[in-house]
Amino acid sequence: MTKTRIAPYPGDPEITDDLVRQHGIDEHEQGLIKEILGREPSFTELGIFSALWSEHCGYKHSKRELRKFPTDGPQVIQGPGENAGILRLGGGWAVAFKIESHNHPSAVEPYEGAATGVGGILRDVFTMGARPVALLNSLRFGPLDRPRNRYLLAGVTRGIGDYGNCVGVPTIGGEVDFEDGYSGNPLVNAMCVGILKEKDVMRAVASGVGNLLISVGARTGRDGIHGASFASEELSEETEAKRPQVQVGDPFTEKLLIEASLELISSGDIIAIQDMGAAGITSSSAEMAARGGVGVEIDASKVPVREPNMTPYEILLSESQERMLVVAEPDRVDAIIEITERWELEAAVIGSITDDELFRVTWGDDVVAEIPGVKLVDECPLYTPEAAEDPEVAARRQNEPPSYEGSLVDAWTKLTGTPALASKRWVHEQYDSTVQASSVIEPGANAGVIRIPETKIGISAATDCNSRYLSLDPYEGAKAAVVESARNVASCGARPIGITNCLNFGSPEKPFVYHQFLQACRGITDACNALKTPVTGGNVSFYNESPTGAIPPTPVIGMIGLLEDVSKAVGPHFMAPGDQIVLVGETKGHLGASSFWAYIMGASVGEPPPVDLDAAASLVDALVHLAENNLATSIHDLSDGGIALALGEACFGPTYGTDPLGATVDLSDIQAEISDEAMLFGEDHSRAFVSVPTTEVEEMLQAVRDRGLQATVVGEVGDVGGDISVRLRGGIVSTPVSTLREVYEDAIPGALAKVQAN
Amino acid sequence: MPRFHVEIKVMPRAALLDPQGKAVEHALTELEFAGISGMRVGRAIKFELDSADKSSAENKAKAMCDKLLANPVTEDYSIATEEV
Amino acid sequence: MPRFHVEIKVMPRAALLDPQGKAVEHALTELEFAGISGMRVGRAIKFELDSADKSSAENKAKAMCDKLLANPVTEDYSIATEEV
Amino acid sequence: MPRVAVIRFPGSNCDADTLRSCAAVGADAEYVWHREESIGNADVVMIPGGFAFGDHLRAGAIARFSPIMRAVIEHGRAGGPILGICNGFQVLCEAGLLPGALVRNQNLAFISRPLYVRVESTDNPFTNQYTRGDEFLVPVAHGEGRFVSSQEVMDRLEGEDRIVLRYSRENPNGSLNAVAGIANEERNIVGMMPHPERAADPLLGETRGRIVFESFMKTAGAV
Ligand SMILES: Nc1ncnc2c1ncn2[C@@H]1O[C@H](COP(=O)(O)OP(=O)(O)O)[C@@H](O)[C@H]1O
Ligand SMILES: [Mg+2]
Repeated sequence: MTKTRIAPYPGDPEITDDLVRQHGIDEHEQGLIKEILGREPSFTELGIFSALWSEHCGYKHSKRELRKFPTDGPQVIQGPGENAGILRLGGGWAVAFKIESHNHPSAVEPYEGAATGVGGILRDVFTMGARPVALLNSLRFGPLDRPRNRYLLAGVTRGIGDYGNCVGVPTIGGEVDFEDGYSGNPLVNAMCVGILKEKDVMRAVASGVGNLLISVGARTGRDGIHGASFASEELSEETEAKRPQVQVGDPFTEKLLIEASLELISSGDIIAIQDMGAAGITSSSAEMAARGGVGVEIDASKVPVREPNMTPYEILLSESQERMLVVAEPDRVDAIIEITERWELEAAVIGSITDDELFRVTWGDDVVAEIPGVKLVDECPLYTPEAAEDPEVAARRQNEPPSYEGSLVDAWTKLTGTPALASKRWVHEQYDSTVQASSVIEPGANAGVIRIPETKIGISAATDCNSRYLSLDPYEGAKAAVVESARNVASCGARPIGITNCLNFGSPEKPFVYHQFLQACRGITDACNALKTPVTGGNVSFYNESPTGAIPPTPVIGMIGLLEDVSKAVGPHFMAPGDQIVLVGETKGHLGASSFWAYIMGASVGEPPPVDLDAAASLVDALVHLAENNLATSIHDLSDGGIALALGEACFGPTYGTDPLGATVDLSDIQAEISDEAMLFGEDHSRAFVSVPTTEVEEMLQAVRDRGLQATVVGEVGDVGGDISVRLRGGIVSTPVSTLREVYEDAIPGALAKVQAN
Repeated sequence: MPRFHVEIKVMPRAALLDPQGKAVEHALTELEFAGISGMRVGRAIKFELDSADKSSAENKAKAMCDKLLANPVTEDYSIATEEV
Repeated sequence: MPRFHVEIKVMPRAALLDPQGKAVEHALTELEFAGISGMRVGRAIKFELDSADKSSAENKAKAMCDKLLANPVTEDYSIATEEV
Repeated sequence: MPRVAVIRFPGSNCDADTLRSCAAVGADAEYVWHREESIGNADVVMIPGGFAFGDHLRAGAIARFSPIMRAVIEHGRAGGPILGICNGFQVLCEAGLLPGALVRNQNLAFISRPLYVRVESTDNPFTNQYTRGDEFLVPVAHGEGRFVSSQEVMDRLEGEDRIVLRYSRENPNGSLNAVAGIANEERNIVGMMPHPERAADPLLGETRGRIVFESFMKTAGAV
C-alpha cells in the first residue's frame, strides 16, 4: 500500500462513477483498483489504469488463449512478450519481426492512421536492435463501388507509402481484400521485418536502481490521448467527437530516430529502450519496469512538451508519435545526448528507476500518481467470455448454389477482374519496393524476398488471411491462413520458420465473435505445430464493429521464411516457352467458400476447403527442395480462384521488362469425377504450379512424389502474347493472355477512376 | 452570371502536429531569420466561380471544402471571395 | 518588439501545368459543382514574426520567400502581414 | 583509388546503397554528414536519394542550405564530378547547380517501378562507359520527379547534348521532353531520377546501372 499523500493536480476533475465509466472501467474493475491502491484513484491514476487495462494494452479477453500458442523451437531467440519476436537465421544473423493493427485510427483518418501504423511497427522492430529492412501490410476495405471505400483505400495507400518511402524501408509484400463486412470498419495491419546480429539483441527490461529514464525524439503533444482505450471501443457516432485524437506521423523524425536508436544500442551506453506506443510514456515505462521487477518514478514536468499547460494526465497518456524511452546509468547521459544531438533529436531525463516496485509520477515535488507497478501491468483482470457459434453461419456452411450454367471463359475473365483477386499494382507501386537495393522478389509475387547484404542469406515474408473461409469456419479458415502463408514463402524457395499474427475480430463480448476467436486461435495453434513455425508475437484488435455489425474474423498471419542461399529464390512467373508445367498436389475440386461461388454465383456459402496439415507440410518441403536444387524455373501456389487465377498470374509475367507468355494445359484426365468449373476454380489447399525445363522434369517429379505428393505434367509454357488454353473434359477453354492480363491490371484503377470525395 | 475570385486556405488543425511547419520554421531559423514562431504550412486554393451573388459563391465554396477540399478530421479552412 | 501575423501564398506559375489544380477542378465538377475555372493549388504558410515594424516584417518575409519558401523557377508568391 | 564523398543529409536513405555500389567498382567511398564543411580530398561527390529534411516544402529545398553544400558547390565550380541521384538531383536543382526544377509527378502519386531509360549523352563522368542509345530497365521511386524548365533552358539542354537520360518507352511522371537526367553546361555535374545503384547486382535482375559507377572510375582513373 502506498504511504505517500497523492496531491491532485490543480484543475483535475473530481472522481465520480460516471467519470470512471467514461474511462471504460466497469464496477468490478473499479473495485479492484480501489483494492490495489487502498484508496480512490487520482484522476491521473484513473487515466493510467484505463489505458493499461484497456483491451489494447491489457489483452483482457485474449491473453488466456494466446498463451496456448506454440512458441518454442530451436530457431526462437525471442518469443512473445517483447516488442517483436526474433528468429535465428544462421551465420550469427537473426530476424526481428512483428505485425500490428491500426484499424480504428485508419477508419477515422485513413492517411494519418495508416502512416502512424507503419511508424509504430517500425519502432517495435528497431527497439530490439534490428535495422528495419522490409515492410508488409494487410488491408481490408468495403467494396469499391462506394465512394467512402475508395477514399479509404486511396488515403491508406498514400499514408503507408509516404511513411515507408520516407524512412527508406522497402515494402515487399502484403495483401488487399474487398468485402462488404469491412465497409464500416477497414483493417490496416502493418508488418515490419528487421535484421540484426544475434549477439546484439536488445530487450526492453529496465534495471539498476538509480538509473535514469530518458525520453528521446519528438515532443509530447495532446494528440492521441487515450488512443489505447479508443482502439478498444466500437466505432460509433461518438467517435466523431474524438476526432482530435488523430495522431500525425512524422517519418522524417522517425528516420532519425531509427539511426539514433540503433547507434545508442550499439554504443553500449544504454540498458534498455522501448518505443512509446499505445498509452505512451505510461505503458512503455510501466512495461519495462515490470519486466525488470523494479519501480519507476517519472517527473511529468520534465517531459518536453509541444504545447503549453499540459497536465500530467495528458502527458502520461499522449500518444504523440516518434518517441522512445531509454534507460541508462547516470554517467552515460552525456554520451547519450551527444548521440541524439548528432541525429538532431531532443533527449531529456524524465525519471529514474526505484527499488520500491511502484509506478510513481510526480509533478516537481508533488506525487500525482503512485501505483504498485507489477499489479498495474500483470494483474489486469482477464476474462473468458461466453462463446457460441452463430446458427446462421452453420446453416450457410451447409448451403450450396445451383450449378453454374454460364461460360467458363466469362467466369474466368470476370474473376480475374474482381478487385479482391486482381492485380494490386495500383497500391504497391506507390510504395518504394527497391530502396536498400536488396529486394530480390518484389510485391506482386507469392511473397517478398530480401537479401542480407554481404551474405548469402535471404528472408522471405508474406501476410495472409482468407476471411471468407473464416466467416464460414473459423477453425479451418485459420489453419488455411497459416498454411497459405507458409506456401507463399515456400513458393519463393524459403523455408517457413515462424509467424507473427494480428487477430482482427469484432467485440469479444459477443458470443458469436468470441467463438470465432477461440476457433481461430485453435486453428493457428494446430497449423503452427504441424509446420513447426512457432508464434513469436502479434497483436489483437477487438471491437472492429460498425453499425452494420462485426467484421468477418480476420486473423492475419505474417510468415517469415529463410533462404540459406538467396540466389536460389524462385519467382512466380513462367520464364521460357517450352518449359513444362507441373501441377503439384491433389485436385479435388472443392468449391465451398470459393471465390467462384462468392463472385460469380454471388453466394458466400459452403464449407471452406479442409486443410490436410501433413500435405501442407510436405508441399512446403517439396517446394523448398525444388528451389534449392534448381528444379524449378517458377513456382506459383494455388489459392483464391484456384487453377484459373494461378495459371493466369504465372503467364502474365512481371509486368515490366518481360512480355506475357501463353500456355497450353490439359486437365481433362487428371481427376475424372469433378465438373469443369470445379477443376478450374476449386480451391483445394497444398497445390502449386511449377515450371521446369524438359530436361529436369523427371528429377523434379520424383522429388515431389518422394514426399508423398501428386505431381503431373499438365502442359507447356507457350509463346509471347499467345493464348492460355486449358483442355477440360467438356472442351477447351481459351483466352489470349494479353486480354486476361488487361482485365487483371485494370480492375482496381478502373474502379478508382471515379471521383474521390471524403 | 457574375464571376468571383475564390481563395481558400486549408490549414492543419492547431492541436495537431505539423511536421512541415516545424521543419520549415527550423530551416528559416537556421538561415538566421530571427523571431519566427507558430509556423503552419497548409494549402492555398484559388479559382474563379460563376455564381448568382457573393453569398451564394461563399456557400458553394464552403460546400466544396466540406466535401472535398479540406479534411474535416485534420484541417480547418477559411474562404475569401471577391467579385471579378 | 511588435509581433506580426504573416501569411504567405506560394502558387504554381501560371505558365506551368498544375496537375493538382486540374485534378481538383475535375473532381469538383464531377461532384456537380458548376461554373468553376482556373483552379490552382499552392501552399499557404502562416506564422508569427517579431519585427520592428510592418515594413521590416514584410521585407523579412520577402527575403524568406526568395531564399527558401518559393522556387523562382516554378512559383510566385504573395505576402500579407498584420500586427497582432 | 578514386575517393568518393557520399553526402548524408538527415533523411537521406539511399546512402548505404550508393556507398555499396561505389565500393563494388573499387572506389574508396565515405559518408560525409551534412553539417561538415569540407569534403576532404574526395575526387567525386555523390548526393544519394532519400527524403532530405523530409522533403518538406519542396524536395531538396532545405537541404541546399546545409553547411556541406558550400563545399559541394565549390567542388562543382572547380570542375569536380558530382552525381545527384533522385533526391540528390532535386538538391542539385534547388542549389542552382543544375537548371530547372523537379515538381510533383503528373499523376500526383508516388511512382515505384522499373522503367526503360535511354542513354542520350555519354559526354560526362557518369555515363561515359555507355554507348549512346543504350536502353535499360532501372527502378524509379519518387513523388516529385517531373522535370520542368523554361523553353529556353530546354532548348539549350537539347541543343548542347546535355540530356543524359530520357524515359524511352513511357514518360511516367510528365517530365518535359521525357527528361530523366541532365548535365550542367560544363558536364561535370549530373542529376538523374532513376536509381542506378538499384540496378547494379545480378541478384536483383538488371545490372546495367553499374555502368554509372564504372564510368566515374574511368574518369577519375584518367585524371
Ligand atoms: N496474437 C498474439 N499472439 C502472440 N503474442 C501476442 C499476440 N498479440 C500480442 N502478443 C504479444 O503481447 C505483447 C504485447 O503486445 P502489444 O501490446 O501489441 O505490443 P506493443 O506494446 O508494442 O503495442 C507482445 O509481446 C506481443 O508479441
Ligand atoms: Mg511496442
